[in-house]
Order: sequence, then C-alpha cells, then structure tokens
Amino acid sequence: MEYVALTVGFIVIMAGLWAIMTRKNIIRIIIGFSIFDTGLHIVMVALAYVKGRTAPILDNTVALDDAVNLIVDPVPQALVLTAIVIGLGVTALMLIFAMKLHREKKTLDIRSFKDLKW
Amino acid sequence: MSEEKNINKFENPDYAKREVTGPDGEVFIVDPIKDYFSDERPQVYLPNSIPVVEKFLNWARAESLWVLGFGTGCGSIEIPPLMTPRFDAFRFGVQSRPTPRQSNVFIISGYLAVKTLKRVIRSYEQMPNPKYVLALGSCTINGGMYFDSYNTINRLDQYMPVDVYVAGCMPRPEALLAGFNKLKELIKDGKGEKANEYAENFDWYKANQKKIIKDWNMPDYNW
Amino acid sequence: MKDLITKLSKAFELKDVVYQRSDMTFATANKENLISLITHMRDNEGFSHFVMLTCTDWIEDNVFQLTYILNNPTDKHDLAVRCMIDREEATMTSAHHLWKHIATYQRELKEMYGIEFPGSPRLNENFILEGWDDIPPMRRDFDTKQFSADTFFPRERPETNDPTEYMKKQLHPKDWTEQKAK
Amino acid sequence: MISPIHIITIGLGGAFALGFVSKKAKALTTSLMLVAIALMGTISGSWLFELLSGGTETMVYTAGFKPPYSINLLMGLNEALLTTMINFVGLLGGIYLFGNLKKAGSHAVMVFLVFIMGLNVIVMTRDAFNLFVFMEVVSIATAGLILLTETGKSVQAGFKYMMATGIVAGIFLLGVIFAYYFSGSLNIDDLAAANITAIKGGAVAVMMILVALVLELKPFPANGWALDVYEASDPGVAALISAASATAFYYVLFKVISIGNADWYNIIAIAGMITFVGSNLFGVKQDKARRLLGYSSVGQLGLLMAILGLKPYLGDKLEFIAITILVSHYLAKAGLFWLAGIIEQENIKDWAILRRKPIFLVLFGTFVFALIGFPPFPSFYGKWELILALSSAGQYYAIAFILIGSFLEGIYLFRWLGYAIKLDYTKLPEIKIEWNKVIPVAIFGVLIYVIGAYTGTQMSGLDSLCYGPLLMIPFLYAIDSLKVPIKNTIAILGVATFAARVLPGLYETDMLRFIFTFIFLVGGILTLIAGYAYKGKREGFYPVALLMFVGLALIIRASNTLEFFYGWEIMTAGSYFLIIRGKKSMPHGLSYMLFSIAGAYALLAGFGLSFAETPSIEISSLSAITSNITIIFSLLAIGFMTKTASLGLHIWLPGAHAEAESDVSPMVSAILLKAGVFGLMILMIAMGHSPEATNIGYVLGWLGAITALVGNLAAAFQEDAKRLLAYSSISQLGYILFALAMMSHLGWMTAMVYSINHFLYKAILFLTIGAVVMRVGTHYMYKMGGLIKNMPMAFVAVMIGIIALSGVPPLSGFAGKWLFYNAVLDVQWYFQGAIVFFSGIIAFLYLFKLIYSVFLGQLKDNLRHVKDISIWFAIPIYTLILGIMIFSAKPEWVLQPLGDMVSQWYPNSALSWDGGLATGPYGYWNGTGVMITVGIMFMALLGWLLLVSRKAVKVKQFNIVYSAEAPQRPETTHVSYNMFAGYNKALGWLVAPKITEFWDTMTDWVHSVAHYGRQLYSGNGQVYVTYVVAYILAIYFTMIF
Amino acid sequence: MDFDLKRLGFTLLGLLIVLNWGMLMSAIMRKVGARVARRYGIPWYQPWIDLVKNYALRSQITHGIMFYLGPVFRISGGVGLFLFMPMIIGSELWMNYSFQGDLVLLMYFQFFGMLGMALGAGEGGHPNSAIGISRGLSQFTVIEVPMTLAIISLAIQYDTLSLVDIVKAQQGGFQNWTVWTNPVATIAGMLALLGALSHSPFNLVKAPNEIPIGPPTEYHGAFLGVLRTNAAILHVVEAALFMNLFFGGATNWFEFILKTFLIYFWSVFVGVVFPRFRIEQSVAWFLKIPLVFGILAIILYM
Repeated sequence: MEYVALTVGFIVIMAGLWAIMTRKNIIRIIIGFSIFDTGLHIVMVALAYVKGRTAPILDNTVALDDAVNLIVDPVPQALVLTAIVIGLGVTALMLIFAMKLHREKKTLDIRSFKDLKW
Repeated sequence: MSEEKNINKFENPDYAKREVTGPDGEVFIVDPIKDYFSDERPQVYLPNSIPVVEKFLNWARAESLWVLGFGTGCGSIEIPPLMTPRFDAFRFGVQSRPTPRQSNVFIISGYLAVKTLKRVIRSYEQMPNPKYVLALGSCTINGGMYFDSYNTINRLDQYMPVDVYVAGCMPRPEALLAGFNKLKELIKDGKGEKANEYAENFDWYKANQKKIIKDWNMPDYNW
Repeated sequence: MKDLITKLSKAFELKDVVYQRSDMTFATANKENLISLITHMRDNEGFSHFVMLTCTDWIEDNVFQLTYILNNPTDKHDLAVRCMIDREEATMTSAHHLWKHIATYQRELKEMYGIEFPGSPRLNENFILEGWDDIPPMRRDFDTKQFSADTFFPRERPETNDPTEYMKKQLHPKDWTEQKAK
Repeated sequence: MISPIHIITIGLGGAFALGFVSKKAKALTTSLMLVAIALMGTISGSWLFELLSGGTETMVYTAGFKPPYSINLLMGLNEALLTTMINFVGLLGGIYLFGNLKKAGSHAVMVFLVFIMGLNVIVMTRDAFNLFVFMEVVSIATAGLILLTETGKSVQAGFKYMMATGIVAGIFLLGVIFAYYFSGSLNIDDLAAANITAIKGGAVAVMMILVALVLELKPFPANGWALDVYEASDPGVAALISAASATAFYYVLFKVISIGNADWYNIIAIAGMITFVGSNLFGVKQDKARRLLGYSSVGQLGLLMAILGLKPYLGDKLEFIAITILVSHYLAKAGLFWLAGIIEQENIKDWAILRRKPIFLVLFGTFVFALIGFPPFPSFYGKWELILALSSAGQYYAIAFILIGSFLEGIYLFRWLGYAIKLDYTKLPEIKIEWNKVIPVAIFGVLIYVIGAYTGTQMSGLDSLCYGPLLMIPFLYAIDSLKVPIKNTIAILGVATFAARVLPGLYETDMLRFIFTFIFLVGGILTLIAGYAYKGKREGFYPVALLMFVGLALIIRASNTLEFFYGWEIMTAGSYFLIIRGKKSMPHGLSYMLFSIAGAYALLAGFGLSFAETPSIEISSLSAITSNITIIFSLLAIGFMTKTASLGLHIWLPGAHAEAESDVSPMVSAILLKAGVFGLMILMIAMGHSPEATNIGYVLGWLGAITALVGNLAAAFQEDAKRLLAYSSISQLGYILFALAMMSHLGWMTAMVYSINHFLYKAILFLTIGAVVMRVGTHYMYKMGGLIKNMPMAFVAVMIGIIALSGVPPLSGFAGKWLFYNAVLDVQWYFQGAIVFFSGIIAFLYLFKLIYSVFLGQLKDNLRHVKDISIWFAIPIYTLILGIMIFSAKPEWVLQPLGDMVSQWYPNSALSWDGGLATGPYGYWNGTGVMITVGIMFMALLGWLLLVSRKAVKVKQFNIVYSAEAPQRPETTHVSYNMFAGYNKALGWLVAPKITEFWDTMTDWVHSVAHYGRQLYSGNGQVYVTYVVAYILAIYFTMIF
Repeated sequence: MDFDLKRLGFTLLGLLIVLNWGMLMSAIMRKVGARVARRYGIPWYQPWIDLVKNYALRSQITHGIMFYLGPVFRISGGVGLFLFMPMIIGSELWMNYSFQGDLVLLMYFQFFGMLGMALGAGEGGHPNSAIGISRGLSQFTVIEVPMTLAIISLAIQYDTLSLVDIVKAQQGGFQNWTVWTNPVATIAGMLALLGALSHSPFNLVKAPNEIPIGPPTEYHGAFLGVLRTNAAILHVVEAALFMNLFFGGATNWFEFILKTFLIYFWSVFVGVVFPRFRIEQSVAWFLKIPLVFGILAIILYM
C-alpha cells in the first residue's frame, strides 16, 4: 500500500506530460503543467512517507522527545511547500503569457505561434 | 531614329574627332587621322653615291622582284599561272608576297574603280622605296572598254607612276613575263626611280587622286 | 492566277496586267496601293519570298518605274508589281518592315537613282559608291561619258579600226587591196 | 571580508526596498538597482581579489547549521570569479538596458535585480534544492525579462521558454527528491560522497538531475526554445542570458557532475560535441543576426560542455581551458548581442551599417576573432591547450569534432564579418549612438584584449616578443586619421627597425631564416614604399598590413610550435584584412579565411599529435617523432599547403590576389605565400628523413607537378591581368612544392632559388601591373594595349619580369631551371619533371599575353593620355630588378651559400663550383659567362641593325598593312580576348573548374544539410517540449545500455 | 686573351659557314620542290640576292623601340644557339662556346629568340602578328613535350646533360649513334623536329593564305633581312642539334653539311606531302603519337 501514493503520483505526472505534449490549447497545456507539478508534489510527499508514522506536526499526539521516530521525514514536506509556491508563480506567469498570446493572435492554438523558427 | 540623321557621306564616323574620357576623368579630343596616322610626307631617297655599288644593288633589286599579291581587276586571274610549271616566274626571281611591306612590284591587274584606286594608293604608299608598278591591260592605259564609265579611271599614270605597261585585254602570262623582263632592264639601267618621282611630284599626284576620291579619309601619305 | 489577279484588280486597282509566262505575271499598281498590295500578297496569298526591287528610269515619261518582284514558293509563281513614281519628287514608301532585305535594295536605289525611302535603315550611308556627290549615276540625265571625260584624264584615243579589216590588212595585204579595189 | 551571503541580502533586500520607492521616480529606481548590483559585484570582486592573493575559500551556512540541516554557500576561487563575471555583466547590462528598464518601471527593475541575484546564488549554493529554487527564480525572472520588450515574437519565445524550463525543472526536482531519498541529504557534496549511482534507483535520480542541468545548457537538438529566446528578446537581455545565465548554469553542471559516475563524462562530452557541431552547422544557413548569435551561443556552450565532459582526459588543464573559452565566449557574445542592439539590424547583410562608425567594426571584428579563437584572445590559448591535452590522451575523435565545429562556426562568422566589411551601407540609416549602450561594449572590447594578453603571459613557451610588436597595431589605429605619407613612413620605419634588429647576425647563424626574414621584411618595406602612391587616408590599411608582417616575423622567429602557430594565426588575420580590402573581394576574402582556418586546424591537430608523441612543443622536437609520422606529416603539410595554394586547396587564391589592391597583391603573392614554403621547409627539415615522409613526398611531388601544370594552363586563359598573375603564382608554388618534395640537395636548391626568384619577379610583376591598373582603371587586358608608348618604365619592368619568370637565359630564372633538370634526373622523377617542364613552357603563353595585351598592340582612345606608373611604384620595382640583375650576373653569390645551407640537411653530392662555372651531376653552366656572351652578342647585333636601318621613319599605330584597308578603331584591331582559343579547344578540358565545382558542391551540401536539418526547429513550442522529453528518454536509454 | 681571340675568330668563321650553308640549303630545298613540280625553280643564289635586296631597300618604317629589339632578340636567339652548340667534334676550336652551358641552356635559349620576336611583332600592332604568335607559342609548348622526354631519355642513357659528352659518347662508328642505340627517343625527337622547323603540316605560324605570314607581317627591309639571316642560321643549328643528339655529330664540315642537309630534308619531305593542321589539331597530334614515343623512350631506359 505504501507505494500507492507514489504510483498515483507518477500516473499524475504522466497525465500532466501527456496533456503538455498533446493538447493544442494553451490553457490546457498550462493545466497540464499544473497537473505535472501536482504529480511531482505527490511523489515528493509519498517518498517521505514512512509506514506507520504520522504527519510531522508537533502537537499532543506526538511526543516531542521521540518525534524523530514518530513522524515522517519533514524535509520533503517543507520542500513541497516551496515547490507549490514556485509552481504557483510559474503557472501565473504562464497564464500571463497565454493572455498576451491570445491578445496577439486571438487564438490559443499553440500551433499558430510559429513566427520564430529555423 | 538615328538612321534618319543625314550623315555626311564623305566622313567615316570612325575617323571623326571624338571626345574621350580618360581613366582619371580627364576629357580630351581624339582626332584619329592626326593621332593614329603618321602625317609625314614621302621622302626622296637618293641612290647610293658610289655608282658601282648602286649598280650592284640595282642588279640585286632586279633579280629579286617580290610581287604584292593584290588583284585589282580581272587580270588577277592571269597571275597564278605565272607560278605554274608552264611559266615558272620563279626563274626570274619573281615571288609573290602577301604584304606590301615586303613587296617591290605592284601589278595593277586591270581596270581600276575609283573605290579600288583608293586601296591601291594606300598599298602602293606602304611599299618601301624603291618600288615598281607594272600596269596590266588596256584599262590601265586608257580605260579600255570602261573608258566612259563613271567609276573607272582611264589613265593610271595620272595617279601613280607606272614603270611598265603591258597592253592587251587581257595580256597573257607570256606578256606578263615580258613585262617583268622589261622591268628588270629598266631597273638595271637605273631607271627604276619612279618611287622618288612620286615623292617629287607628290602634290600633283595627290591633287589628281583627291579629285576623284571624294571621301579621302586617310592621311596624305600612308606609311 | 488569273482569278487572283481579277480579284486583286478590284481591290488594289491593278492596271496593265501582263501574263508574261505561265508562272510570271506583271501588273501595275499605283503608289498608294502598292505597300498594302504586297503586304496582302505576303500575308494572305502565300507570296512569302521577296525576290528583288529594281528601278527603270523612263525619262521620257518623267517617271521612275519601281518593280517589286514577289515569289510564291508553293505555287512557284512570280508576281512583279510595277509602280510609277514621279521623277522630280522621287519618294516611295519604304517596305523594309515587310522583308528586312528590302532595305538593302532601297539603299541601292537611293544611291543609284536618288529615290528616297523615308524610314529605311541606313538609307543615306554609302552603298557601293564611296563619296559620290554628283547626280545619281544611274539616272538617264546623268551623262556618264561626259563625266568620265571631265574627271578621268582621258587619253587621246588613236583612230580605231575594225579588227577584222585591220587583221586582214596586216596578214593578207594582197587580198585586202584586191578586195578594197573591188 | 564581507560575507558572500550579503550578495543575496543585497539582492533580495534591494528588490524589496525598490518596491517602496515611488513608482514615478523611475530613474532613481533603476540607478538604485545598479548600485545594488555594483555592491554585489564589489563583494564578489573583493573575494576574487582576496582569493587570488592567497586567501582561503569560505563556506557560509545560512541557518547556522551544517548540511544537511541547512543550506550552505561556497565562496571559492571559481565562485568568486564567476560571480564577479555575472555581476559585472549584470552591471554593464543594467547600464545598457537603462532606458528600457526605466521605461518598464520598478517591477522590471526588481526582476532584473532578482535575476542577477539568482544567478549569483546558483553559482554559490551547494544545496540541490536551493539550486532548484533559484533555478526557478532565474527562470521566472528570465521570462519576465524577455517581456521587457513586448513584441509578438518575444511573447511566443517567452512561452516556449516557460514550457521547456517547466519540464526541465520538474525533472530536476524529481531527481533531487529521489537523490534525497537515497542519500538523506540535499547537499551536493554529500550527494557526491554518497555515491548513489551505485544504487539502482539512485542512478536514475542522478540521471534526472544531470540531464536537467544539461538541458539547461541547451543541448542540440533540444534547444529550439533557446534560439527563439536569443532571437526575440531584447538584445540586452539576450546578452545577459548568453553571458551570465550560461556562465552560471555551466558552473552548476561543473559542480554537480561530481555526483555522477565516470559514464556521465562521456555522455556530456558527446552531448556537447554534438551540440557544438550541430548548432554551428545549422547556423551556416542562418541570416538573422540575433538568431545566428543564438546558434553560436548554443554552439559555444556545447563546446564548454564537451570540455567538461572531457575532464578525465584534460586533467589539471581543465580549468584553464574552460575558463579561457568561457571568458572569451562571455565577453564576445555579450559584446555581439549588445552591438546587435545598438545597430538594430536584423539581417546580417545589413550589418554593413557598422562602417558608419568604424570603431564598431573594430569591436565586431574583435569579438568574431575572439570567438573563433585567434590570438591574442584567451580562446586561442584555450583551444591550443585543449587540442594538446586531448591528443596526449589520444582522443582523436574529440579533436576532429571540435575542429570541425570550430570550422563551421568560422563559416558563418566570417561570412558575416565580410558582409559588414564589404557590403554597401549607404542606403542604411545612421546608427543612433546612446552612450549607455556603447560604453559596455567598449569595455568588453578592451577587456578581451587585456585578458588575452594576461592569458598569454601565463603560457609557457611564448616569448614576450610575440606580443611586443603587436603594440604597433593599436598605435597605428590611433593615428589612423593621419595622411598616408606619415603613416606609411611610420610603418616602413617600424618594419625597418624590426628588420634591423633581427637581420644582422642571422646570416651567419641561420641562413634559412635569414633568407625568409629578408623576403618577408625587405619585401615588406619595398611593397610598403609603393603605398606612397596612394592619396588620402587609406583608413585601416596600415594596422592590418603591419599585423601581417608581424605575423610573418613571428613565424620565422618561432622556436616552438605555440609561437609558430601564434604567428601563423596573426599572419592569417592580417592577410585576411588586407585581402578583403579589395573592391570585389568579399567572397574571396571568405574563401581565403575558410581555407586558412581549415589549414590552421590541420596544423593545430598536427602539432597536437606531435606533442602527444614527444611531450614537447619545441619545433626541433618534431624530428624525434617515431610513430604516427604519416598522419602528422600529412596534417602539417596540408596545413602549410593551404597557404601555398596547392591544387585542390588553391581556389581561394586567384580571386583573393586579383581583387586585392595594387600594392597588396605583391604582399600576398610574393611574400605571404612564402610563409607556407617556410612552413613546409621547417616540417621537412624536422621530419623529412623518415621513410614515411619520403613516401608522402612522392605524392607531394606529383601534386606539385600537377599544380604547376594546371596553374599555368589556367593562367593562359585568363582575361584579367591580376588573375593571370595569381594563377601563375599557384603554378610557381607548385614548382616549389615539387622541388621541396624531392627532398634532395639539388631539389632544395631548386626550391630555394625558385622561392627567391618568385619573390623577385612576382613582386615586380604584381607591382607593375598593379600600378598600371591604378592608372588605367581596369584589370582586363583587352581593355588596355599599346601602353609601351605611355609607360616605358612599366614595360621594361614587365619585360624583365617575364624573361626572368620564363627561365630564359641569361636572367636568373634559368638558374632555377638548370638546377631543376639536374635535380629531376638525380631523383629520377622523370615524368613529374616532364610535366613541370611542360608547364614551364606553357608559361610563355600567358607571359606573352600579359605583355602583349597590355603594352603592345593598339593603344586605346581613352588611354592616350595616361601617365607612366607612379614613381613610388617604380622605386621598389627597379630595386627588385637590380636584385634580379645581380642574381643573374653572379648567380654563384646566391647559389653557393644556398648550397652550403642545404648541405646541413641534404649533403651535397655532386654540385661543385669553379668560379662562375657550376658543375652538377649531369651538366654544367656558367651564369656569368652566358650573361657576358649573350650581352656582347646582343649589343653587336643591335648595333648592326641600328646601322642598317638608321633612316627608318617612326610611324603611328594605324600605319599598318591591313589588307589595303586602314584599321577603324584600336579596339577592333587589338587581338587579346580569348587569345589562345585553339589551345583552349585542344587542352582547355584540363582546366575545367572541377575543383571549384567540388568545393562548391561541398558548400552546397553543407548548406543543404543545414537547410533541411534546421527545419527540426519547427517553431512549435510543444514540439520543443517533445524534443526535451525525447532527449531525456534518449539519455535514459543510453544509461541503461 | 690570345686564346680567346682565336676562339672568337673560329666561331665567327663557323657562323659565316653556317649562315651561307643555311641559305644554300634553303635554296636547294626550294629547287628540289620545284623539280618535283617539274619547274625549273629559282637560281641557286636567289637567297643571297633576296638578302642583299632586303638590306638595300631605301625607305623603312619603325613602330617603336621593340620593333627594333624584336629582330635583334630573334637573331640573338639563333646566333646564341650557334654559340653554345658544339659544331665539329674533335676540334676544340669548332666547339664554339659550348663550355659555358649544357643542353638545358640550349633548350631554354631557343625561347630567347621566340620571346623577342613575339615582342617585336607585338609592337607592330598588327592583329595577324598577334594571331601568328599565339599559334606559334601554342604549338611550341607541345612540340617541346616529346622533345623534353627524348632529351631526358638521352640524359638517362648517357648519364649526362652535356651535349658535348653526348656526342662524344656516340663516336667510333655509326653503330654507336643514338638512332641505333635509342631508336624510340630518336623517333620522338625527330617528330618534334617537324614542328620545330615549322614546315607543313605545322606551318600555321606563318600560314601564308590565312594570316598573311603572321608575326613578320610588318617587317621589311633590313628588319626582314635580319630575320632571314636568322632563319638561315637557325635551321642549320636546329638540324645540328638533332645531329648531335641522335646522329653522332660531325667530325668534319663535310659530314656536318651532309647530316644537317638530310635532317632538314626530313622535314621538307614530310612538308610536301601533308596539308596544314589547325592549331588544335596540331596540339592534339603532338600530345598523341610523339608523346607516346617520348614516354616509351623513358620507360625503356628507366
């Protein structure tokens, strides 16, 4: 069971990649990126999970002096937080780009933005 | 249209004065007749002052007659047989040369149109002194059957000095050979000085030539 | 051919038609119709070859007769069109646009008869004569003998003999005197 | 010292603080930002200074804990250097973008500051996740900066960039998290120590990290997005991306690669080399300036990547090589992008606009030469060390790839430079000068020289003389606005001083070098004298002419291969500029340069291989080589033969020599070609005695013979006088090659005599014909004619020149022919010898055509008033004629010392001297006697003719017999055009331009490959993502197998 | 000095002999041609008369300085070739100045005259001159190929490039002549000789009916006299070169005259049979048959 989360994470990553690589609508591609990021986050958290332990929140249920053995690894979780923030920033920026692209050509089809090539 | 322009018939456009721009932008006039042709008059070349030497040289000149291969009229067909076994003019030191510079004898072979006369004069003047003229056929003597033609001359000696006339219409090669021998005699006697005669009476000859050659278009003397 | 001539006679006012030979016909057109006639002949009647252009000086009638000879190579037929032009004002429409080589004939006629062909290429350049400044030499009012006498320093000619008589006299003087005596 | 952490604090703090400044005070905001970057730069700079002067590196722990519990930053020498570079280019880039940033407002300013700060952190951080964070920060900031100039294109490029980096970052993050999972630490050093590649999954983690970093360096073909960014973003931004980002990311790979195992070096090396070759190949077809720079940037990154991947073979040279090439790229590419921004021309053909402000052209040229790796720029030394190290390690394929890639880069860069130098600029607009944009470029332009000079001092084996004379060049540039006479005098004095220093004493110690120094320097002085004939300023001529002479002098003086190569490249650069000065020289300049580069790379490879054989760069050590002789000898010979224009490598020469200026042609023909001869001689002296070299010599002999034949035959069919002489040069060099290849005493004597003679008469001919061309304004012989009347001086010079060239006794050319016969019979090369002899007679065809068409025949209308050649040309010409006369009258004065000299290498077998009488193994010849006999006879006969024809009348040009007509026009009476039509009919097929066609076909192929290949970059962002993913998969599968 | 004067005297005497023999030889050749055509032909003294006549012409023109120098170069080429050629073997004094140079000098000295003639004719400004020279040079280049190969073959055979040594090696009976010891080279050389003497079919330089006598079109009078003098010398000297190379040289003047006559007659003999080549035909011909013999000559002796 402990690999379920990991597997799910990879499936989500693959789904995101699939969206990025096959969808033609820019908004969908951006959604693909979000999914991709989400998958990554799931994988990160899943990797930090140790069977039988609890979330790394130091409250009443976790004894402070034995916390190291009771909670899962907190570092990936911290990393996930950071990653989420960054992902948000990236998504926002991409949306801005999408907006500007639409303003330019009145379309969101990625295939129509090929002014730069070769 | 440029063709419509009335061109001066007597002037060769190639010899007209023209304005030329040099490579450094200098503009100047080129007058071809003056710039491209020598305008010196012919000179009289005196025979060698030592009579014996002159006699020897005359003998050499007489025995080495180099003929300019220029057929002016119908008589030119009589010249090639001269070199055949039948007549063999080589025996007499007669050879044909393709260029006037290396020839001594000019055979005027028959009638001379005005147009041809111009070329004949040019070639004659290009031959080196001493030079001899052998006129062939009655046309050169009095115009022959073309005496009343508007474009054939009547008497050659009005335009250039003639050493020997060979009469007939046409004279056969034998007559021509006789003419050569007559010419040889003249030269050996020191009478082959017609080139000097031409130089001495140059103005008279020129006046006659220019009277009928209206589009002169060449220097007065062609070196 | 006769049909053709008949047909053309109307349109181009042909006169003096002469059927010279079975394959040669002469006709006279007037100056105005001539060019359109030969153009028509060339374009529609198969006279694709221009043989020659020549001139005759009818000084008595005060005209030049220009003769344009055309040839139909398929029918092997010649048509010669005459055209009379005034001698005093000898000008004819140029036909060099129909056949290029007509220009050369016209140059010759200009030089030899003084006939003008306005527009013909190189018309005024020398053709055969160089530097000719007298009246054109082929005109019959040009006295070539006089010209020669004036220009070419004629030699005084000795008395002339009938060659037959002269040779008889030289070779058989006896016979000759006998004959003379008779 | 200030802690490096403050770089971050200043950056972040500054960015925050800027938010508080009034939005309206835009200038203030931007200035504050610059101050902040300057402060950051000061910190890193002070660290650099500290560490260089012996300080210790420091580690900063951000949270006070040691890793893995906190993020740590390292400030070592590399970091200090790179952060200084980044901050420096950031500062200058900020200044450059001042206007744009001010307009865009404080947000843009903040983004800019964060961008620079992010790059600093990327360099310094030792924490993988921190790396990820700041890579994302930089990525977002880059995307923001791309929007600084908002055009349709830049938005598209930005989006593609976001897509690609999004995937890359995701992979990187995945890799980091797995690495953490396996090692329990995020610290790079810990990761490296943990050796996680050994674990099954760990290898994948490492793969993901490294492949992401490789992808950040834009490997081919997964780099379409990068090209778009370079093309579409503001040039100022592109400069930063190319100079700063690339530097930072390269360093990231540099430090992170330690977590991978040895296989990774190979993969990165291969990826780098593919990128280097691939993107330079596709660049060949590109004509948009900034996209071209993008290709070049990507290519250079590929090269750097390859260098990193080759680390195991480079050893301790790695850092030197990487830094020199990185610095060159950094300075040159930033400078080029900035230039692109200043002149605002998209098409590379419009870069001719640079000539409106020549200083820009100088900068442009500097950057181009720095990119290709010419001395004295740092990349030259980098490439040199790289090749040497690689060949020591036996990495021949790597050498081949790197040199091919460099060559491809040379194609488009020098084509571009040629456009800038030669194309018409009058229709282009003025350049808008904004000082904030010019100053950064200028600073970089100066820096690249300074750093180059500094690098040079770090090289062992480079004599200070090698860059001493180069100081003459900037000096001459400084006085470029003076008139010709002054500059010419200075230039002559310069060369003369150098000659006066070098020549005395050399005769006794080293005859060979004496002769070539004499040819180079005295020849140089003589040809420079002709320069007095020019009026006005002749801008740019003197520096490049001197550059060439300095290069030539350096070649002679070189004692080791580095110096030699240094001089060779300097000479190439100088001669390139000289050649391209001609009116229609653009394509010829390019082909000259390309053949020269190719030749130089052959030399480089040869030197590298020889270094591998004998770990020494001394030229004398070449003779110690025992294995690989065939390949080394061939490479070096091919390198030198590009300069001697042997058949197959000759196609640059005719155009280059023909279109060059009147006094440049003799420089490049009579003098420059001898550099190749000198090189060949050096090579054969060192290596010629081995049997392998003798075999190659046999091939070279045939090559020389055929070159001689084809060159002369082609010369006979030319209509252009200078082109004719150029082909003649090809064939003369063919003789020399043939004679050298005999590798015998007499053969080398012949070669030396030919070299000296060729110098003398080809200088005479080219100078005279050049002077005539100056007067008459055309190269075409059929437009001249009859000039003997106007130019008797020129005529006499040409007549003596052609008599000497044709080898007719009694002039000096015969010495060569006589020796040649004896030599040929001596080595039994009968058929080759017969071919050479045949070609020697063919020389009569073109020599007659030359002198007849120009000086005899009919004088043309427009040339009636031309004057004789300028006295300044006549002085050197007649000096050289004096030389020929002395040589002819007393050949033993030259030949005996030559014989002694050649005996050092090839002992004299049979040639003996008795006064003026030379006796060879087969024949004998008394040069002086023949001269006297012929002279007396000639004068006697001339006297006789003058006596018998004393009364001759002088006539004019139309007084000729002309079939009783008179000539109409001089043009129609002058026989010149297609003079040897019958000969052409019979033998013209021999000179059908097959070789030109061959090279044309090669060029077409390269262009076709580039054309079809680059359609890979379809412009669709999604496709690019696919490439990225495919690249990852490819690497993954490579790893598996 | 005393010795030198004596040598000079003998050399000049030899030159006189060669000049007169050359003229007589050309007269005989023309006489032979005439008799073949059943003509009487020229008197045997005609060349002398022509020469005197040419020198005796009174008026002359000149086109410029090269117009003078051209014939001088030309005759220097002929006389120089004579000077460096050994005439009579076994006599030190009839060896002329052959001690100053070897076969290579002789081969290259041929060009001296050609070049001068080309320049002089060029100064004349006549188009035919230039055409003639361009033809002459074109043909000359290919004539020299079999010639060179033959000479190289001889140099290999006799191991020397000295003409004197080559001749000396052939002494002692006609079986030692090169024509027997190296027949292939002899064939190559003799075929080259046809071109060198430019009789028909290789007379396209002067080509009387095409480009009226080519290079000397403008030459006349004393200039032409000089050229004819040279032609007389050159023909004998060329024949002498081939005599020395292939036919054992001459030990007395009679042998000299006989051999040069026969060698010269060879080219005349071919000339009366064949019509003229065009230039590209001539070039191609020399690069076919004579070249093959030349190559064969070397291969046989390599």
